Amino acid sequence: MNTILFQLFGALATILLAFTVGMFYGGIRRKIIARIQNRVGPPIYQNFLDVIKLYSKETSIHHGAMQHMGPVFAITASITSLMFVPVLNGEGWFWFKNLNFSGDLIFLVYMMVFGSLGMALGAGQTGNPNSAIGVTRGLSQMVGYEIPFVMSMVALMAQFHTTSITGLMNIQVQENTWLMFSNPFAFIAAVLAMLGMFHYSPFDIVHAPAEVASGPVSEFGGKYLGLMMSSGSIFAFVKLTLFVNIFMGGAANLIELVIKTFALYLIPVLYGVTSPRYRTEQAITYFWKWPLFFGVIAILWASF
Amino acid sequence: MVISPVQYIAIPLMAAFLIPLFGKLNKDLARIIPGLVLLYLSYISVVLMNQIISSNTIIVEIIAGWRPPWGINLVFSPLTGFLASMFSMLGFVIWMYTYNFKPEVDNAQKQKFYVLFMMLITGATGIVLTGDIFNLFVFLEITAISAYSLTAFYRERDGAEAAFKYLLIGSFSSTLILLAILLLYTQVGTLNMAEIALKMPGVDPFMKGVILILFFVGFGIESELFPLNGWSPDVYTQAPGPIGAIFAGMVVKAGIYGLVRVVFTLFDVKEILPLLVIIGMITMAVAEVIALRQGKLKRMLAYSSIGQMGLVAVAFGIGTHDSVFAAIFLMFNHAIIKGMLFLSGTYLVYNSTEKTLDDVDGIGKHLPFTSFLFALGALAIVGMPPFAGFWSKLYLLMAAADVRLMTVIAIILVVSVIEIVYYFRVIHRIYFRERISTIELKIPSFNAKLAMFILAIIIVAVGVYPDLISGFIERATTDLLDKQSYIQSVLSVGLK
Amino acid sequence: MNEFLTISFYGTAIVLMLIGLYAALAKKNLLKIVIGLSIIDSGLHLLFVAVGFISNGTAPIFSPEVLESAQQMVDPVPQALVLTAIVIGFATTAVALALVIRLYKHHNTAAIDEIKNLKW
Amino acid sequence: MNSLILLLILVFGGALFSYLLNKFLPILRDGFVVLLMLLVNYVFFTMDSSTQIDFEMGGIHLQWAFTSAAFLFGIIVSILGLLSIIYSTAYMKGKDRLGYFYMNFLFSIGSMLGILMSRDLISLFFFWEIMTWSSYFIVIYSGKDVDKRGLKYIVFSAIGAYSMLMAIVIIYGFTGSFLLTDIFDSIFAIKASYQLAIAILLMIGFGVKSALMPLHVWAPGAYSGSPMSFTALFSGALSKMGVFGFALVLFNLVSNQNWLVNEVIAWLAAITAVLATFYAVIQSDAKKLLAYSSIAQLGYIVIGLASGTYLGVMAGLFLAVLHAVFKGTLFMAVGAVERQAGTTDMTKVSGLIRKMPWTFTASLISIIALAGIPPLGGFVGKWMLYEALITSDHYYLVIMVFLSSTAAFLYSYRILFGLFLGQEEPEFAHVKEAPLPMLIPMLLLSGISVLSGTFPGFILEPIQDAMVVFGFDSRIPNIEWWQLTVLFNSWGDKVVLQNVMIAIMGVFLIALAFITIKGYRKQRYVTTKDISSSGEIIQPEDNMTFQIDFYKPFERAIWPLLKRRIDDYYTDLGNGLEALFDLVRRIYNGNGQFYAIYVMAFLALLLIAGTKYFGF
Repeated sequence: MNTILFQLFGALATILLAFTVGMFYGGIRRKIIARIQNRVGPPIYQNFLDVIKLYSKETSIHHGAMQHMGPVFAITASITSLMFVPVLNGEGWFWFKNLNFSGDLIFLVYMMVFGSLGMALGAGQTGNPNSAIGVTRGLSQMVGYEIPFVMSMVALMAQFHTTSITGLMNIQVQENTWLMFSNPFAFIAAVLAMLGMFHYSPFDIVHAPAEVASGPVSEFGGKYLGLMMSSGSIFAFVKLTLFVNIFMGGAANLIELVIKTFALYLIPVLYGVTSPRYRTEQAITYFWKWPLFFGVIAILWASF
Repeated sequence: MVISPVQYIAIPLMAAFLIPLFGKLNKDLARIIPGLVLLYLSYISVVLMNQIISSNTIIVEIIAGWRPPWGINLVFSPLTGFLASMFSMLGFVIWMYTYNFKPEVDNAQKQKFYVLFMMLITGATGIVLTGDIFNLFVFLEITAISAYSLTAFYRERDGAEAAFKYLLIGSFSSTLILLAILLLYTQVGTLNMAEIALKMPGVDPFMKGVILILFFVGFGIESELFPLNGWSPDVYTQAPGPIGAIFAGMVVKAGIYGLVRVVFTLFDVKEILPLLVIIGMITMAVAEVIALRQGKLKRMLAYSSIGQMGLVAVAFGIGTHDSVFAAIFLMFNHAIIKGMLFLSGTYLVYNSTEKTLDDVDGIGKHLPFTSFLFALGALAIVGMPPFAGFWSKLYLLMAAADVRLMTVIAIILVVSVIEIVYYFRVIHRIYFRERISTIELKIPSFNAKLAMFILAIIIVAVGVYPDLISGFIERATTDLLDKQSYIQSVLSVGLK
Repeated sequence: MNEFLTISFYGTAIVLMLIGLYAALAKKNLLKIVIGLSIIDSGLHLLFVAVGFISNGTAPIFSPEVLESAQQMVDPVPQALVLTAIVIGFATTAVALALVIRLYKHHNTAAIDEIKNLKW
Repeated sequence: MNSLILLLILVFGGALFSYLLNKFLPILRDGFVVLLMLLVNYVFFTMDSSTQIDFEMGGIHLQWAFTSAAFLFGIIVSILGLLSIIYSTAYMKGKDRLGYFYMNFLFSIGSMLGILMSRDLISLFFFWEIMTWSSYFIVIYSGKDVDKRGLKYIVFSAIGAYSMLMAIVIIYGFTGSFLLTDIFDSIFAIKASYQLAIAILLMIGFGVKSALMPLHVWAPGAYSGSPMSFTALFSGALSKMGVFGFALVLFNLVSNQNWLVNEVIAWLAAITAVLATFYAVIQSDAKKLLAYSSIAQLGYIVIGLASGTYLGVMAGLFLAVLHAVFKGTLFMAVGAVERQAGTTDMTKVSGLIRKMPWTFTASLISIIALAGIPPLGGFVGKWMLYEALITSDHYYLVIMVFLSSTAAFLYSYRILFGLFLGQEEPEFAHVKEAPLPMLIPMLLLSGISVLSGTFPGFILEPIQDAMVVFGFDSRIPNIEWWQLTVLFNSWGDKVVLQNVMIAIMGVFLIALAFITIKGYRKQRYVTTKDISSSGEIIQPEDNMTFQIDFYKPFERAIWPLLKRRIDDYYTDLGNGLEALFDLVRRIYNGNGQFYAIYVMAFLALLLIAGTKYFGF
């Protein structure tokens, strides 16, 4: 009984951490972009305000059960993924232990997809063509970036003969190295793939506000949008933590975690801030050129 | 009445000449007599087969009191007996089918038809049963002449053209065989097949080769081997439907029997066997390929028939016990299955003049029974289980694998794919196209249905339980390959 | 003399067969083809007789006088065969001619290369 | 009586009887076939596992036995058979030639059971051919474009079957036996070159049925063109016979000596999976989409088997079972849409979710299972497959599978969106939910999809038994591969499905409760025309459907891969052959004299050749 309670509280703590960090990162990003574009920009806690506002708004219409469940799927996916990602190294802090011995990297890769598909289904039922267009773009782009990403994952797994995240983290602790140095090509491929994962410019055709009215979420408002935003923030944290865990030696404490994740976060934020966005097929072919090449090299590196 | 193999020849021949006479008495009698004759022949087949199988002997019938090698003799052995029985029984089924076939044909014509029909059966059975090589030639000519005439039976078709082609090639066949017999006679001085076989080792190899080649080409024409088979597609197409069944079931079977008897018993020259395999393969490949591109139903069946004969030739050519077994099984299967295809196919294009495949579109709804049997026959002939054709093909492939003839297996199977394609195409047309042709359909009479149904039952029964027939075929195979016992039992007759 | 006779028998037979063959294979007219076939037959029949022929031989009838000189008897079998063969040849020719008539009525021509309704 | 024979007699006899019944008493037909299948299931599941029968037929020693492998695949056949028959009773209502349909349907079920029971190659081939023609007759049963579809199916089936037959007779030629047990003992004696030939021939034989590229071209047409009730069985069970053959004969028999064969097949299967998925993505007909998806899924299964590791084969077999379950459901669901809405063209039909909620639920579950998303069954199979491939060093194969699975999300979404989501068009306002006999099989099968995600042990248990038949002794690696809800790989990593399920369901239910309870009363349903569109008001007659060229950007990205289709090559080949055959026909030019010349030329040739080659 006690353990279950502990686990529940631990899970809640992790979610809170992820939510907060994710929200702040989002705010910081808005600020950075504003500065680059020579604007003042909103305060970095703006995202919190937005979410609170959204939750407090009343939602008066819906288009059916699937729309109702779409955001739920999204938040389920991000929180569940979070549960299976170790937040800190080793035994870490038991609050953040969660379920990370129950799943492995491949499970996580699939779990992360769950959310986008669920959200896409929700968006689908609204009947808004913009949503559907956004979804097709998002899914197509996903095929592009998942391949180099998985290649780098496979390279790591092959190199160290483990498929579990904790296994990879332990190796880094034991050998006192970061995997981004053990297999640099895998890291490059993964980071390039991450650019696509975040849907930031220039890969932001999915919810290009000017063309498709924010794409998938265009028909969502109020509590739905709030849930989606929360899910997005948690998900950003999940992705960053995962990368830190497997490439950058994990983190011994929260400060280290924040520093490392933030450093990593700057890459997708700053990459191509000023560049025009890629069309979907351009994005796909982008990912299937250099990232793919690095992926292949990474696997070769791993297998010899 | 004493039962003896000579009745196979005497009775139908006599019936052939008596039919016009009885026809004068009562016009139905001319139609009934052949049936009675064939029924009786089937009956004596059962009795005689039973006799030779149970006593494990061969019946050698001496004609006119001269014992072999001087007189003509008939040999009722497991092989010849099996074929003769098959001919009689198939003949009976086909008679049943012809009984009410084309009621509009006038009576005199019908009488002629049955006269020729009886002659054909006499000839084909005679070829198989005789133990004298010249006698074999005579029966071959009886068969051929009646076959020419039957091919041209319908005046309104192009029967005469087909018959003339058949006659032209057939004359070459008979000339070559006659020449071969003559040369053979100069070498061994006898016409009795057993004695020829006995004396054969002493013959000059050059002459032996020439004679064999003459026989090969002569009988090759009758058994539809490529490139000697120019006549056959036309003949199958133009002859009356049931006669097509007889050609497939008897005439060419008798031809290939002659070929095989000469090669295996008389000469026993193993060098010719690869030639038989090669020719068989070419025959099969060419025929099936053409059948694939045929737009006419009967012509397609004809080419398919040629292809099957090629397969039989391949099987004989491999020359092992197993392959000969497969060959005889194939002959049996082809006789009943192709027989049924011709019988049912005839009704599918009964009133059509062109007999194209378009005429069978959607006919399944209108002639369900006939269509069903045709489909069954098509499945059987391409070797689909659980029908008879499956086993013979399987045995052949097994025999070929035993002697490592992988190329042969490959070609047979490739050709089988082609076969499947064109037969299934017809089935598909029968059942799943809309009928657009306005040609009036002919519902088969009851006896025709019964005839087809009997064949279908045999096909399924043999397919589900091949042991039904494989015992006889096994005996026939042993009989064919055991030259010594053939010579001995023929020559020892009457020596007591 | 005897040899010459034998050779001339064989020679004639073979020449006849070749002539017939030529007619059957090269002539376009149906009748000529039938005649060619007949000539082949005749040649073959002659060959049969030639094979059985022994010069100065006697008829193959067993009688007391010839019993001791059975070697000198003409072989009776080919003669018997040739009789049968002639009958068969006759029948074939008859059928052939009947067919030619039918074909001529049907196609209004006797040229074999124009009678090609059935092909492929 | 031996229950094996009883089973076969039951099915085949029942098939004939159902035909006659349809002729004379059509009212009883539906009840009879359902009852018959229930009986078949009863006999099947009560059969003693040691049931075996040896007999001789036509001089060939045959053996049938109820092995654990037969049991595994038999589960698919009998249960899916029963459910699709139940489904048929409603789906086929009002169509003609039902006797014919049910007869061939039952023939295929019977022949599949026969294949599974066969312990010798002749019986295997015997039933294989019955399966081929009976399924062919259903493939051509209805639909448009039947000629081409049927022709493709039968040509490829025939090529496959005869390749198999050739391999069988070669094996027989060397070992002198058709019995699997004998062959396993003596196969090593065969020369290596012949072993390779056998492997290739068997690969073609089983590859055709399991739709391996480049032998797959029959599959899209055959799957999408048959009545959906049969396609459920066709794609679910019949194609698994190829998989069964691969597992039983090819990998077991030949390729354990020959790793190259395994590699080649695995790569072919991987290419199949990727390309078929891409084709599925660009389809606009739901049936075609599922057909291509089936091909891709069969690719995964074959990859698993070809990996040759314990985990890989287990993954393959698990996916085989699962694929039958979810693809069966999906074909049934699409069939339901076809029957209720009249079309499965996704550019026409849309927004059926509110009309057919249960069909949608079944489809949703099956799609999640298909996409391999946790916590449903598909994930279990995918996980095992990936782990097996990674731990056995097939890294690039993993990438191929991943590419295919990721692209599979695209069509997974497409089919749900295309049929059920999106704009609710007024022309489909009349559509009603499918009748119960169609719903029950779908929902039962979806239930299996759900359960197998958390408790795969129930399916892995018979698989483990069956693997002994396929040449894997479970005790030898001495590694625990699974518990009821836990999976392991050979590096000792694991996934605890129970925890996954608890986490997902926990979060899902809490979030759902939250979002539902919050402001529930004040929310109301609005139609899909009532959407934001930059301030313009959309009228009911405005067409806001986005369905045409759904994945155009993706299509443009992968276009170089799809430009030239294998189909085209086959078409060219076919046309070339036809032209050649027509040339051959010219031999018979109709002039009798020519034929006579052929004869004399042949004679002359033989006489000349005779002196040269035959030695006289």
